[in-house]
Amino acid sequence: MRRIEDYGLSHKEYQHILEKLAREPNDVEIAMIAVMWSEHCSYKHSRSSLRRLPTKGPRVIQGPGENAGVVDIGDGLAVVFKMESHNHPSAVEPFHGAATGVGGIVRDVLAMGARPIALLDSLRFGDLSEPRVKYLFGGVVSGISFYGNCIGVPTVAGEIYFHPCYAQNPLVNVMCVGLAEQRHLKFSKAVKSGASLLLVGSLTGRDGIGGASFASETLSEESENKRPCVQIADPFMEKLLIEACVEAAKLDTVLTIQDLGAAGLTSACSEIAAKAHKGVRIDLSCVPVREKGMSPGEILLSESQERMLLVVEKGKEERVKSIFKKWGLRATRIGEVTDDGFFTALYDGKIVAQIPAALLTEAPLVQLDPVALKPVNSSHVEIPMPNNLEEIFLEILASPNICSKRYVFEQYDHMVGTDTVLRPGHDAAVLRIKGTSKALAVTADCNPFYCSVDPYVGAQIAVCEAARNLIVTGAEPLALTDCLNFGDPDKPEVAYQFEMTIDGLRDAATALNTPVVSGNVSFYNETETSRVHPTPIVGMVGLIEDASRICSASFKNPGDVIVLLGP
Amino acid sequence: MYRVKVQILPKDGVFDPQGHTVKGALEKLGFNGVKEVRLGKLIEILIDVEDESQLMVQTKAMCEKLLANPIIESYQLLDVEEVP
Amino acid sequence: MYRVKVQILPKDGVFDPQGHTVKGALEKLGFNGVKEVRLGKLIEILIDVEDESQLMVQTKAMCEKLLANPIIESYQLLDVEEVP
Amino acid sequence: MKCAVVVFPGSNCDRDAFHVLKNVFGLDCHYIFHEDRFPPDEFDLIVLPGGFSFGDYLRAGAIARFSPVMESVREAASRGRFVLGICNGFQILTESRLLPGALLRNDGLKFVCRDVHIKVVNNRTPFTCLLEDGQVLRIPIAHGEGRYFIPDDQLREDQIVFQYCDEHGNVTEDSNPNGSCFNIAGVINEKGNVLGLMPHPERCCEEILGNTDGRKIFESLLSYFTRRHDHEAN
Ligand SMILES: Nc1ncnc2c1ncn2[C@@H]1O[C@H](COP(=O)(O)OP(=O)(O)O)[C@@H](O)[C@H]1O
Repeated sequence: MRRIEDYGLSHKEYQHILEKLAREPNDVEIAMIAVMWSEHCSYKHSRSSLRRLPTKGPRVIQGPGENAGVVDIGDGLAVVFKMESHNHPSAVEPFHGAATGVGGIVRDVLAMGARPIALLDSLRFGDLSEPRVKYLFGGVVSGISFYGNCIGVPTVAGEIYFHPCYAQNPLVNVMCVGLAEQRHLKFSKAVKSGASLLLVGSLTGRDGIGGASFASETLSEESENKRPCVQIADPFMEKLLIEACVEAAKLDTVLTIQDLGAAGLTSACSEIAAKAHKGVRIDLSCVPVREKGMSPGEILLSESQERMLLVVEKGKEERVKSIFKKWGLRATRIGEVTDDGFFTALYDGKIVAQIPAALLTEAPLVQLDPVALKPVNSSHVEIPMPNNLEEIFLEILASPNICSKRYVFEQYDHMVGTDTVLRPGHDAAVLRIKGTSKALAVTADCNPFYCSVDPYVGAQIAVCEAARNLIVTGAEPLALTDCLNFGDPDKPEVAYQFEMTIDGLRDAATALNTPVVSGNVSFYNETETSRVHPTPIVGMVGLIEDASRICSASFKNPGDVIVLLGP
Repeated sequence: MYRVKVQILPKDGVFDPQGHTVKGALEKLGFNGVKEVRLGKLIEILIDVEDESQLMVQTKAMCEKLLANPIIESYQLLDVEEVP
Repeated sequence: MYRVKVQILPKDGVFDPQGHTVKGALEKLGFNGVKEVRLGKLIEILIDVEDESQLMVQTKAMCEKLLANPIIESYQLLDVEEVP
Repeated sequence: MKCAVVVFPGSNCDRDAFHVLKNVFGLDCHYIFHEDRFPPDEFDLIVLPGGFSFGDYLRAGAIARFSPVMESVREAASRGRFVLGICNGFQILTESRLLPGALLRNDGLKFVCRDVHIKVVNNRTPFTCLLEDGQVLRIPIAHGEGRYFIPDDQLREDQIVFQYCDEHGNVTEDSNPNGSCFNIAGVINEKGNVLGLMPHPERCCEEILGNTDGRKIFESLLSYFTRRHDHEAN
């Protein structure tokens, strides 16, 4: 047997498992628990801090806790959105790493019963003059372009920032926005005992086994050898999944939808069960596999992309299956919801794992141990008046951080869907909503330089910048999602940056009345020699009630008065 | 001068959605015997080197440095032909 | 069962920007002898047919129907291997 | 004018084309799934929309060409119904040999999404009859494989309908976004009822999107159709 540490579990955690299980876990069970208790799946370092964020508001239909946040925009419609990172996979294989990142966040929005209508990407790289950085940058942008364009979801906005701290730790954060009729929204709580679990989409292969634990480690030479972790993106399959899921979500007999991301079936099934206070019983022999000879553990933990799990009322499977068949997709009944609270997996008629679902989803929390950093005195910086202003002006304009990002966003189809009223190049992108008079404004922002100087204020600035970018289009900011990118949380200074960032987000979001409805945390963005600046990307969505009054950024007429607002 | 052909294919175990889709299309067209299709690149290089051993060294280096992505692809020399 | 490899290359006269770019990149990396690079597809097919003549007929048909577009591409069988 | 928009697996501008035909022009519009067939005279206009049919795997349009619906499209085209292929639809039409030539990877090797200018070089087609020869339209493109290629002598000059140009109508190398030969952006079949073009007219038919140049192509077709219809009725 492998040792406990090989699974990334601490002895304390193992004791906890023994206590709850009242027996030794078998090999399959311990592997399942280990992956579910990885930072990536369990949020064990961040969960208690995240509770400080404001998550409620009159328009909030669903805050954090489901696949994506949901906000009421009137007319029986809801906007669904979330942001997620795919930093580690992109550092190893930038093209497919970034592409599969797009796929994952799209499926999160899809799982709520929404049609994905827009993507945003926030990217961080090192200095572009380094060949490796250039390779990562090129690969990530073409990966996003490849995937987003093919699935027909426009990539309408984003941001890019270059700084040496990201040289070995590029950040690839993608946000997806979806639109749903409220009556078609899907929530885990709707799950009933006896309902069937249908696995849909791609075949299950050996790819990506252990990806979640990989994302929960510091990058090293060894990561380069984590070959099986690299997954190949199949956007064509995803496009079919989108159409089939959007159609299936209209059926009341589809009780809930869950995407298969990190930790694959293990995570999807245990989350459905735990959130609904139910159990699940699945037969792994039914799972259609891509490779011969896959073990039960491999099937349970495979992170093969482009798969979803649907919970369907018992006896109503055929109608759902026919939708998937129409789109050329498999839909296989692999088990059912039970009353016993256990995650039970069978293979060849034998039980191979049986664990309380809640044990899988509730890893023991890890206490952060923050140590305050010495504040940077930024109030008295003397900046001498240069005498070559013109030169400096041109230099600033030419710097990769300031220059036009056309090179990037012209590789993204930002118009498909024919809703993009304000395209990339504006402060926020604006999408009209066909059949209504409304429009949505979306943006993603963060200035990591401010955050490195003062994480508390920097986080507030990110929220305010996002809100300003929405307001100038004529939108009312509704709510936000975030993706918090940090180093190793066991390092006291990182823990401090994280805690201060949460406080900053809390205070700004509260003040602006923009609750946090979803988000993602990415730790371990560091190597032995470098660590990223605290980088809390804020994605925000705003509502424009009257789409005929959208305001674009350009100057309109000669003679118009220019006013500078602000302190 | 030599003309050398290099094949680049997805590594064993790496999913190949293109190949998968092409297989489906061939089956629909009635090619029933098709068991698997894998899609990769073929790179034909015309190169001026002294001799075949130099050729091998250089081609290998090109594959490892640029032509193949070692994380997901494997490469193979297919064919060498001396040309005037 | 056979494993057959098909090469598909851009026809002469069809500009191959990818090959062109790869050549440039190889030169930048110091591979000075590179005179020309052409980039095409390699398709590896595992197929169950009775004998080699059947294999040839089928492979040719696959290429002409689907795998290659005769306006821009030429195809060639590269390699046949019988597998158990 | 009764219209159909074909939906292939991976089409992603099908809903956009449908929206324009139905909601902007108020036409009777239907979706046709790739596995379905239809009677040859059922529709007056059949649109093959943009997107990535079958993922654009192997070659753009190569697999979609064999969809059952394409037999009906071919039949309808041979009977003079209008067929409009936009972007991926254009690629499918060339792969099907309903239009001459082929579309290759952009010479810049990147996907390009932006507005371009195109010039009408043949206004004696049903799709351009309300436009002037030389008239410049601003229309978005969004493609990775739009480089039009045609072997010498395989295209009559009047089959070229649109050419990429600058905003003043000059056909220059700089205004060619993908390396197409002769800056070709759109071609028509010899009979004059099947048009393929890489730019997306359906993306610029509404004021709110800031550009209505695309309307002129649909309006031309409508007007041609109505005139022909009236003519036949008399
Ligand atoms: N990675 C990206 N993807 C899509 N759009 C981007 C990306 N980076 C920047 N943009 C777009 O380019 C424009 C300018 O971006 P940025 O330089 O960050 O502007 P600002 O600093 O004024 O917010 C914005 O409209 C933004 O949405």
